[in-house]
Amino acid sequence: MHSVSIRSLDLHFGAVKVLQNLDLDIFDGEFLVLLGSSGCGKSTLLNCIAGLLDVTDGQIFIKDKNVTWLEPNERGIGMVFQSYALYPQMTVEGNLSFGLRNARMPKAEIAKRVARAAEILQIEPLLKRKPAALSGGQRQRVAIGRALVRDVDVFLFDEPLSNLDAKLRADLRVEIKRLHQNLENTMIYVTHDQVEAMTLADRIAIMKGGQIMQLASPAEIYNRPGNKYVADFIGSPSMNFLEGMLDSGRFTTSGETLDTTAYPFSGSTAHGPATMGVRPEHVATGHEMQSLPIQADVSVELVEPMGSDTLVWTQFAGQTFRFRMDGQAEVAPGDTIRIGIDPAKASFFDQKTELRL
Amino acid sequence: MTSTDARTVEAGNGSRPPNPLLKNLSAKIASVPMALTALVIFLGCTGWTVVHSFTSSKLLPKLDFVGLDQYDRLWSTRRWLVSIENLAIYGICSLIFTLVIGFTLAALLDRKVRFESAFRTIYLYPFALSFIVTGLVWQWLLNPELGIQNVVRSLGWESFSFDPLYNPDIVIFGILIAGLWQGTGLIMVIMLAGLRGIDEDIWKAARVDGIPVWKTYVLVIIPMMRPVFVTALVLITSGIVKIYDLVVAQTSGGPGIASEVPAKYVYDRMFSSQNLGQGFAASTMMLLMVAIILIPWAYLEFGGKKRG
Amino acid sequence: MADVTASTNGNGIPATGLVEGPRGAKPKRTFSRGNIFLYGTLIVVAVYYALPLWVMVVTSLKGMPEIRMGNIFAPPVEITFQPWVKAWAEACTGINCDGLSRGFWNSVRILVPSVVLSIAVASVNGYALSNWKFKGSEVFFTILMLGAFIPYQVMIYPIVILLREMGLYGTLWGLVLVHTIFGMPILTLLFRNYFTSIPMDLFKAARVDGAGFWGIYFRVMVPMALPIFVVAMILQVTGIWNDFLFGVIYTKPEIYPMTVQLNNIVNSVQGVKEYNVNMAATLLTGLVPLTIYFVSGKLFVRGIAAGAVKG
Amino acid sequence: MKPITGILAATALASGTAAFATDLEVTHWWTSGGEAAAVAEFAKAFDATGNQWVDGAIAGSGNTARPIIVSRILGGDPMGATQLNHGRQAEELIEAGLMMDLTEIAEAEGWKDIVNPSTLLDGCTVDGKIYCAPVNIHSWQWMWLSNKAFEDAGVPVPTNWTEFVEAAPALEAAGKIPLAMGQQPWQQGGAFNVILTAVGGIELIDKIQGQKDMDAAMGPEFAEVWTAFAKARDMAAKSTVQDWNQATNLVITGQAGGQIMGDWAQGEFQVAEQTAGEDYTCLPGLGLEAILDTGGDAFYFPVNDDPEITAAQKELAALLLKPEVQVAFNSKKGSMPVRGDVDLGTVNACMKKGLDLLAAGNIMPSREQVLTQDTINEINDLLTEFWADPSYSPEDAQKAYADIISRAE
Repeated sequence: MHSVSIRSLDLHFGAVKVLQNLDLDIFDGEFLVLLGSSGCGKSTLLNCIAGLLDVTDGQIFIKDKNVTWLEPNERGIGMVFQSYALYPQMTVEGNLSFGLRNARMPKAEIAKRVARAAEILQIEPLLKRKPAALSGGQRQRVAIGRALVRDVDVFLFDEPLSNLDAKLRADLRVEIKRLHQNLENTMIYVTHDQVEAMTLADRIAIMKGGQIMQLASPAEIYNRPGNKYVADFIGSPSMNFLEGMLDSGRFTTSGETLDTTAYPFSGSTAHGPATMGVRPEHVATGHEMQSLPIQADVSVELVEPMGSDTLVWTQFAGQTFRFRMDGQAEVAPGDTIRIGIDPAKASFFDQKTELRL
Repeated sequence: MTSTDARTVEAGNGSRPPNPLLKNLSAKIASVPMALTALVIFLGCTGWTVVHSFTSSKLLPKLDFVGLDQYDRLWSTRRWLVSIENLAIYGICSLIFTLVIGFTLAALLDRKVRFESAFRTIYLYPFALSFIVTGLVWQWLLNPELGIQNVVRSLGWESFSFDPLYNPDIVIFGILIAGLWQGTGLIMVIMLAGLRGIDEDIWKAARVDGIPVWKTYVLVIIPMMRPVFVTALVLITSGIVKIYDLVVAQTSGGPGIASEVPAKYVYDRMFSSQNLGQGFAASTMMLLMVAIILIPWAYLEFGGKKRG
Repeated sequence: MADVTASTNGNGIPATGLVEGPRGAKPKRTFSRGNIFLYGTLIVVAVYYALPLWVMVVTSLKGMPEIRMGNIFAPPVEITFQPWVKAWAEACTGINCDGLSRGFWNSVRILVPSVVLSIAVASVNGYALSNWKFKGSEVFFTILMLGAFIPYQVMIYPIVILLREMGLYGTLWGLVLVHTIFGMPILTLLFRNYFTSIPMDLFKAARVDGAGFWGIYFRVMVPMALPIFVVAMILQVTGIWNDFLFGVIYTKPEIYPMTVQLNNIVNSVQGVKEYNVNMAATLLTGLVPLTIYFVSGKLFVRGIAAGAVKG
Repeated sequence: MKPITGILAATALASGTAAFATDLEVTHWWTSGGEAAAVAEFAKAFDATGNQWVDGAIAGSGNTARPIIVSRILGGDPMGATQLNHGRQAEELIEAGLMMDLTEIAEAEGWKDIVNPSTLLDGCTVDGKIYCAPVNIHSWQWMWLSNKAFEDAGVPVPTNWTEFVEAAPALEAAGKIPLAMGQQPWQQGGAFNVILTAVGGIELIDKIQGQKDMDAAMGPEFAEVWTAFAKARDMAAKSTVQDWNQATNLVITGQAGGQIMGDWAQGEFQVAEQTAGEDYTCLPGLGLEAILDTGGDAFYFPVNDDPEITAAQKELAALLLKPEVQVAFNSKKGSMPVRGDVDLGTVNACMKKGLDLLAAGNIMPSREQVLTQDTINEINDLLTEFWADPSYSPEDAQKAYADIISRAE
């Protein structure tokens, strides 16, 4: 059963087409992350679901009910914003109960719900305070609580952690995940941070130019990116790309010819110009390398030690190539290292369509 | 995915887009006063006046068109020409002096002086006073038998003469003195805010480079304050065209017609001479003047932004 | 002038009239040439600005004989409050000799509804323009902004006709309406800019919480905009109190505001000009805005500057 | 001023018992000392009828007050009655049907027979109907001289303009301002008309202003008038006061030799308790052309829907011309009554001169009757500019004047 369904959604701002013919089905209880760089339309899509933007064409269903033209509060959603959006002149309690008071809910019921939300989020001691007297993390909890008290099926998160510092962000991320596990309701979460996306999502929808590039589980997206954009977007440091020709199990790039027989091509045969993508962490050195079908000697140009591991910059087949080594490895510019690549873990894309081969 | 049709059926009012006219209905209702003001007053009344400036309306407005007759008469009337000349002199001087004095005072105050707030308070308080009050005060101060001239003479300098309000050649400067007294404080405050908004590092960089303070102001700070100057400029000019109360209180246009201004011409023709057509023609010319000042500015401001 | 910034004595203790913090190694004299020039200029200019107020105050406290004899800058030899009493309660416009007090109360009666109404309308406008844009709203706004630059003279007569048709001509409410209309461009801009600066998320959150147009305005926006309301209030109080043109055109003698009455009292002479009474009357008229200015200094500056600074 | 308020208050109490006590707002611009005292007479008489006079004095000259009055009538908020100079000022208002037709009352009261000169009523008549009630006759054609000033200067008090001009150097030598003049345009405008009448003669003024004869306007006779006015400008160079009564005050106190001003200036002399012939001397027509222009004030009654107010308006209109009211008002105002059959009692020497001229029929129409306010204002602007700028030559000014006349309606 679908919790949220979006049917051929279009949104235009004048001549600018922000969303184009977009379809998306979100399952009940699913945690879906909309991921993309700024301007890709992910927040716009979320705002459409919330009813904060009027769509140009298409339909939106929440719990099988067509809500395309309903007011935000009639849709059965709760929303958490990047800037917290707490009402500064109201206490935490006031903030939590504002929506319920607008809905003219009996006082007792309001009190019950506020108490429950405060308990879940452990913000009971803060109830009488004003937002100005709260820390960033506390404010975001209150903002989540505001969605919680509404007792709705769908939670919408609009980059809720972007304004927090790195440590808090990691903490709150875990909390949101725990919340999802406990509440089991549908959550749609917009972010540009791939770590958040990978850690939280059941499925990730990667967006670009108002369209969904790939909708899949985090593992699938990481391991089998559907196109070059997704491959480039996911992973840090990002994937190495080698331009070349693919011809009957061989990939030729700048004089090097690589054996690709181990790669599971989706089509029967793949010929023609292609791009090979290799994640820096999938490049092996040392004895692991020896069993791999592709091997080469590269000269180290630059070393970036990052503690847990070290990023090494080299040239491979005349193109910039990075790979990851153990943090304890001792390498210096000028060293020559022999590397190995497993074609099974690599990705191949058609140079023209940029789709996965 | 399974049964879109069924969904549509049970969806109810959410599936149909509301009438676009009724959308944001409260907002539209709430905007009625604004819309009425914009359309009826600013567009309607202005258009009405412009149309009637081509008629021979006397005491009562009537649509008896006489072409450009009113404008002919307007531009052959001494008093109007004097008014325009006065406005030009007052305008240019007021613009230059207000900017220079305003900026200089702001720059001086920005040198981290002691009692800054006391100085600022003194410089700005005249702005709280109306033009009527300003005009009356300066009428007395510039009165030769009572004011500054009298005081200086009583100190022994018998030949001292300072009676701008009684000399047709310089009366407009007498009004300028009062106008500057009233208005420079505001420009100073705006300039001061502009100066405070400039990054301290600019000053540090200039000092490291060994640029003298005055040169830093001229070459670095003033160019950086362009938006502030534009604001000040628009503010001063729109005030200049409206000048009326000050003249009424200070000189009533005298001596003779030496300190008449366009706004007063309009008022007198409309209400005292009972020649509405003439008043409308004069006010239409005022509108044209504003447009001449405003259009290049708007072009620079907004045309520039689009390019950028 | 460079001397002025780097003025501190060697041990880092700020010298008289100087800045704190070490700025240079070289000790500076307190009365450096630059300093004398700086403070000299500031004080001379301050005298120019302060003098008229001083003259008004001292003259209003003198008797007529003293004014005729002495110089206008000298403090009164014998202080008398009679001119103030006369200006307030006895000065004549025509055969009505109840002084400025009538004008004062008229001004108050004009001021209160004008300020309330103009701010109410403009704040709703600003709110609608920043959060509830609809087709055409920007067009209205643009016209409104252009309207701020149209000389009043162009519109005064047609407004006479409009007010007549509405039966409001010569009434207090007619003038209130005029003040509301002409205060609208700047106030709307002020509020629009302020409401635009409030994060859009807050507005969205309130909508998700089920608040409508008025609900969000009254329960979310207004409480957040209190500072800007104060600023707008200062702007309007000073502006309306000091108005002369509209007061003279759209009202009749019984409800003339104080500025118009002041001009009448001062410029209609019966016998000798009583300068002390006139000065007292002038001061009385300036008292309300001056009080606001001296009491709420910073906010006043903000208000005036906000009215000045465009979007 | 206090007593007036007192009277008003007292009558307000008294009128509480009257059957039809209607408040009637009356606007006027009589605000100087003598004028205000005269208005109080109207108020007293009207209040005695059981109605109540609500005073709507508007400070300043007619030029300030008139727009307010007119725009209130146009603005749909008419007063009960209002002062206006009869003449062309109200023409359009009457044509627009905004003024009450007083013909009925005029006939009942027999105004046609009693109003003298009858031209006064002509000024109120449009299409055979009477729309205003003239209340007094005011003439601009006066010059007021300070006997003390001439005594101080050691010259005899002049008997006409020519002598006055000759005496000017002596006055100046004695530290006096020969001619007092306020700085408001209407004062120069009025004074010029007086000089035009006196120096140019009655025919010239009729040709120029009445017939708009361009030859006369450009002719040598008119040039002489301008020379005389330029002379007046020189004599008044040191007079820097603004208001007419301040200028009159200069004459009263002997600081100035004389002033060209309408007969309302007489009120100021009375307030200052000066005696005509003893302390001051008056010269009608500048002693050259003994004639009076019969301008003056009239009351108009804007149309009102309220029948009670209409009744009160009619009552007031009739009252204004009653003999006793005319006497009381005009004595205080220093103006002449509009009916020849009343006796002001002991009138001073100046008033006597005026009444004699009136009785002899030496009269001419006032500027307000001949020219529109628009033209008058334009002329005033020209004259005040000429007055304030000594370098403005009489020749140029004559041309500018002729120009305005050529455009006048």
